[in-house]
Amino acid sequence: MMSVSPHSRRPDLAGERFWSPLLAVLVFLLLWEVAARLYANPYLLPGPWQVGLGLVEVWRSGKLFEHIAVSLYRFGAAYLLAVVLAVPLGLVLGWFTRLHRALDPLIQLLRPISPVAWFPLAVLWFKIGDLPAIFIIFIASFFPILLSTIAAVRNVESTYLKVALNFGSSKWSLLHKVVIPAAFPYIMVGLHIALGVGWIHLVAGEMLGAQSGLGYFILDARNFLRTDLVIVGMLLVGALGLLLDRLMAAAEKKVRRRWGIVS
Amino acid sequence: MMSVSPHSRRPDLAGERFWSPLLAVLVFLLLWEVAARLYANPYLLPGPWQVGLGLVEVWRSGKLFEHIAVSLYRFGAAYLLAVVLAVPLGLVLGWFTRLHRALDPLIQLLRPISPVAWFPLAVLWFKIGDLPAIFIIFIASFFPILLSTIAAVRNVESTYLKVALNFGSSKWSLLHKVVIPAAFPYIMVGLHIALGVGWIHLVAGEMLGAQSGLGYFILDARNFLRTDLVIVGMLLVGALGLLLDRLMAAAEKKVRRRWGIVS
Amino acid sequence: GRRGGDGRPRLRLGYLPITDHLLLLAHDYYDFQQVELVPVKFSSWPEAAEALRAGAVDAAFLLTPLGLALRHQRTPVQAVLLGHRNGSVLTLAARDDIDSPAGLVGKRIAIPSRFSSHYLLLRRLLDDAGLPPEAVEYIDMAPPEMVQSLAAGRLDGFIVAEPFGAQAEMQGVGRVFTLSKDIWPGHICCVLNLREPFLQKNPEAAQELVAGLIATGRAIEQDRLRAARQSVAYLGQAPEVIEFVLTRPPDRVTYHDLLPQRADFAATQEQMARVGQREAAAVNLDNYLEPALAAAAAGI
Amino acid sequence: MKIVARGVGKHFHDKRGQDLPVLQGLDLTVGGGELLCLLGPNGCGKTTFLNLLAGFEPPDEGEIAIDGRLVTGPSPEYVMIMQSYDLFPWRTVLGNVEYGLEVRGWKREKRQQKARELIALVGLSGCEEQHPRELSGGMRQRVAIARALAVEPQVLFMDEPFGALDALTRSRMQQELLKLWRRRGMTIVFVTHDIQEAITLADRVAVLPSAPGPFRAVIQVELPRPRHPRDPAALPLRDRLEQLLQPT
Amino acid sequence: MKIVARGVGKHFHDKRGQDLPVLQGLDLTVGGGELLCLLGPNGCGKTTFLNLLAGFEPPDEGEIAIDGRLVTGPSPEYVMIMQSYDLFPWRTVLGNVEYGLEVRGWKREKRQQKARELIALVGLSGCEEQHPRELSGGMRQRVAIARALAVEPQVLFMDEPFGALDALTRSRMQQELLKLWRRRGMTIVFVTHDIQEAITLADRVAVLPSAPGPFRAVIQVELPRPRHPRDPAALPLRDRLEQLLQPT
Ligand SMILES: Nc1ncnc2c1ncn2[C@@H]1O[C@H](COP(=O)(O)OP(=O)(O)OP(=O)(O)O)[C@@H](O)[C@H]1O
Ligand SMILES: Nc1ncnc2c1ncn2[C@@H]1O[C@H](COP(=O)(O)OP(=O)(O)OP(=O)(O)O)[C@@H](O)[C@H]1O
Ligand SMILES: [Mg+2]
Ligand SMILES: [Mg+2]
Repeated sequence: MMSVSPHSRRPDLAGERFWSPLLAVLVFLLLWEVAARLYANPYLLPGPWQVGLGLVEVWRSGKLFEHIAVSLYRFGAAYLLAVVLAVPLGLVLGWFTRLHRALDPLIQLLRPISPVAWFPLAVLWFKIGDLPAIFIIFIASFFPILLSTIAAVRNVESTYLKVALNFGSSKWSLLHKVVIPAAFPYIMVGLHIALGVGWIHLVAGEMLGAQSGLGYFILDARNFLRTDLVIVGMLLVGALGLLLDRLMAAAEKKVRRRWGIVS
Repeated sequence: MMSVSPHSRRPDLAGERFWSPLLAVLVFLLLWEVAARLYANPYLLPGPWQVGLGLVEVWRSGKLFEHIAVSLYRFGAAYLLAVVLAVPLGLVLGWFTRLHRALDPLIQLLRPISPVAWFPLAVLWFKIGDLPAIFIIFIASFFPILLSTIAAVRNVESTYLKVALNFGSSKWSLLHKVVIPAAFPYIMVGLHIALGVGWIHLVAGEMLGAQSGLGYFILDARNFLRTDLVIVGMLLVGALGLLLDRLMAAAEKKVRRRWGIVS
Repeated sequence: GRRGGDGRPRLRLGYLPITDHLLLLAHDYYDFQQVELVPVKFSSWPEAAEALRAGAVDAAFLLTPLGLALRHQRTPVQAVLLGHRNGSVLTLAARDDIDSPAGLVGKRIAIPSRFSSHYLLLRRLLDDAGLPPEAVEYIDMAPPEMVQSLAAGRLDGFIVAEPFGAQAEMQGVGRVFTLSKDIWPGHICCVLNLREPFLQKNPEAAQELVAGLIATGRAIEQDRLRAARQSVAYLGQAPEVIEFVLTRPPDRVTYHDLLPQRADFAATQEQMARVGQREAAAVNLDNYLEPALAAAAAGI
Repeated sequence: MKIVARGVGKHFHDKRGQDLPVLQGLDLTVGGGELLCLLGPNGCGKTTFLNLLAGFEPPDEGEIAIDGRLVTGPSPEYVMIMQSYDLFPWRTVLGNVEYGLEVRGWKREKRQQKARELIALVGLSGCEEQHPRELSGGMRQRVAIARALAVEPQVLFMDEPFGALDALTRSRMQQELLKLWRRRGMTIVFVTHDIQEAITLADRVAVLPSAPGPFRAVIQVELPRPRHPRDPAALPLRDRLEQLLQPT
Repeated sequence: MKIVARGVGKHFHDKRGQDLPVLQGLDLTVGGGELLCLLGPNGCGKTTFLNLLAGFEPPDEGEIAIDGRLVTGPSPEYVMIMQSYDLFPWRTVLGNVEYGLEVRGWKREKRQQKARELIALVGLSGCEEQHPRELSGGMRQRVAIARALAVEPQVLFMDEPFGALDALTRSRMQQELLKLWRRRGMTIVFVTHDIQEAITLADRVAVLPSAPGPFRAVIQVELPRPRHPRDPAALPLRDRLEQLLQPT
């Protein structure tokens, strides 16, 4: 329950932070193993046990860290680029309603374009390897950040703007002293969603001639029909996604606290 | 500029709603044509003119409407399913903090899994054709809606909850009379983002043995190296995405007005 | 294996829009009485293989290594017919003037995957030329992007199923370095894998399918131009491109001699083992190969 | 209903985690059907105290009982009118006033009739279909009052409820409140900064100290009702209260 | 600075698009350095009128000039203290009070010193590092006052600025306001519901009617300063104003 109703003076038990997620994960693994056994053929639906063996196999091959490092680098570069471009653009478009109205149809037209459809252009513009992957992930993260930043800015309470304008804020100071802090919690949600959406496109991005990375690893496993390794790849992607998400949440919390917004 | 500062009594000119977006699109087309001519080889980067010819070709083939109808059906089914499942789940998880804490790692683990990685399971469970496509699009839309609903609920001002509890609201009435309306604008942003993210996955979804649909059309064109037709497909996907977006925005506006929130 | 509307068993046949799978023209060329053939087009190999494994299609043309892998994974499939022989090309950028395998050293060559006939072919080419495997840089890439990458100068060459090589040639960005038939004469590539449950339940249907495909192969070879024209409905490629593949030279790809023979598969397995793919190479061919249908149809 | 607070204390924590005591050692009994006014300087903890009484927050020390039962959370029997009104922005005036009745499962027609009555009582007839953002500050405050009164609570906590009202409306609302109070026998705890208002309304006036500690005084108002704002008999009480509000 | 309003009118639109006139035909001149109090019943349009004067919204009829220049938007020369305080929740008390100076490009040290002075003036020393949500209602209101005074505006619009203050703080703030006003020669338009307060502060008192129309009266307060709340000489004025506030 949320903070308001019945009095809860319970200390924040370790159970909540640690044991209950663990339990949830274990229940999930159990259901999965049962489902896998029902299907009988471990190639059709490998269970967690078999996937574990697959992980050991990959681990032994020694290339795992290279894949992870390369993917993190590509994702990091793409995501940062998306943040650095989409947040300011979102602020501008959220702010200048008329400009937004002019550009919105174009944005909405480009936004739903699948990364697959970008492939021809990606190979045209970028050398094989890192760059097309970065481009594809960038495209995927860019639009959710842009949209939520625009929405966040447009939802800023107008009284805050009133006050700021009254004190003679310049446009610039208005933006970074009022609009950004006020919109912050919702921009954060967008960054959060984009983190997932961008990370999803790792696999697509690493289809364009990359010879390493988790996406390549998954594609390769798929080409070899090694569904267990595909799932190993998925889970690694998932686990790293989870890690990134937690880092993000920690950063968010810190800023929220400085902002005086208790979440 | 937003509504507050300098007095603007200007009537809402048709220019803003119609001409300026058109201008933006024209400028975009122009830049594209120029870029295409610079690359010279029309196989690599066909210009808008060539793409237009491609569109005419597809139109003449007579199958265009079937592709569009099939894709809209698949997308509609998947998106509605995602909304119907993710919004309630998001409300529940936003509300029951402890449950959320338990399940969050699992969600974050599953969230970044690429549709490509779901393929083996999608084929296993749903065979080929409509269902796996619906499943893939569903998965893609589900998580953004879920995440933004959770965030929206957690950001509901606690004073509203206080008031409602004070009047003896049952949990259920609290939810649908207070939490949902208060969270609504931000849930809407999530629905909006998910619309785009889901629609992007049309192409991926239609990789699994679908024999029609815009995604299939794009993949097929890609296999024929008909980049012009790929772009025709992209633009059709984009245009329909734009249309869906506008319908969504209209619905949003209507509800917002009923909610007394002027946007 | 469900029944069609007219009581004939329905057979969903997975394929890709490449010339290697042109036998699918049987749907047009042959009047099936015992089986209702439903072609299902896929856009890449793994999807077709996964669909066959999950039983979402009853049969599929798959690369030899993929069929072996499915069998290794205890998927109940059998190889009942070859899809074709030969039919791939090592295409190099038109701007290069490499004329011997030695010139390939250090080049970036794209392959569809390490688990493909094309990789095996390329490795054989290097072997035969006395070059080490790492002489070239292998780039795993989806075939549609290969032509573009070659044109944009990101690749030096690629080896993949037709018509991608032909496309590069026709666009003037690539040229034939060698046809696969010259690397490994008469090599096998795509194989028709049929699910055993279907075969057991509908032996007549399977027999007629194989007969129809063999007859179609003959018909294609008799009139390659007609086949190119008719292919549009199934492959969707421009007929000029298919015509190019089928006629320059005519034996670039062949559709006769399709009996799945042990020696061909064993040779492929041997090559797989040599490049380190031991698991699929270990499949027992006695159970996997089912040449009886093709033999019966050809009257052997 | 009788309200009993025994040894109540509350502290907040600042960002460095340090304890900030706000209330300490408060003992108070409000009799059933009594109207008690709570006075005290800004920041002395009046709102905090009401929050404890209404069950929005638990006290850190001591305990609070209403009608003999320990308060452990909010209840529709004791309704609070908050200092910041907190109307639901997505509901019209009518919708806001209806809210409490809706929650109790009243039929649409019946609850709308009742809501209209209360809207009339606070002088807002004609504004039923407006949304809060279309109202002036004083009008919003009156909507919040109507919303609370609509459910006819047994106990009413009012946090500076008339602070934004104009003089005339204020005195009319005071009279209406007294009428309702007498008719329904409610128990009311009423926070105000207006000594005059406390004297006009209260059975007793409790004064909170500026620094955490027990009530500075709880004074019986002996004047007969109806009371007049400029009644000279009230002057000594007024002076007394003014003095009690001086910092020690 | 002199404020001139000529024939000012304003209407809102309800959801059906119908015209709701709120202000009509208002003429008013506030002399440079004058302190004018604005009285009127709830919902008569006081806040709306201040919004027009401060340039937050354009009038639908008539025009407003300050210091001879037409008002076309907000300006840091005329600062408004809003009825709803509107502190920035993401800034501390110090940060909020600093804001206006920051915008003007003051150096950190200088502006913090100034901000601390004003925080002391409104009696909130020690709360510098708290965030608005940690403050009581009256404390928030005082932060808003400090924030506005910090920039030493030439014109000050105050919308019920002392409404949530306790009696003592209120009269202290009134005195401080008068001191500052005299020292700086500001022009002040001050909205209040407290007739007493209007009499204590104002050079002139303007009374808005409850239905849209011209001012019911603009009355000169002839009493010498310092004025005392219970000064019997103020009684006739008080009665007069009370009468003007009765609905017609
Ligand atoms: N969430 C909080 N965190 C920290 N301190 C708080 C919090 N809420 C209130 N306080 C502090 O508690 C004290 C009492 O606040 P409260 O709102 O109860 O005062 P009040 O008597 O209602 O004042 P007012 O007359 O201004 O409404 C104040 O000093 C305030 O700063
Ligand atoms: N955005 C709006 N849309 C429609 N009507 C509005 C809007 N804002 C204010 N009004 C109406 O305008 C009138 C004047 O409002 P205003 O806030 O100026 O009153 P006020 O004199 O400040 O009252 P108070 O003393 O309660 O603060 C009210 O009747 C109100 O309902
Ligand atoms: Mg208070
Ligand atoms: Mg007002």
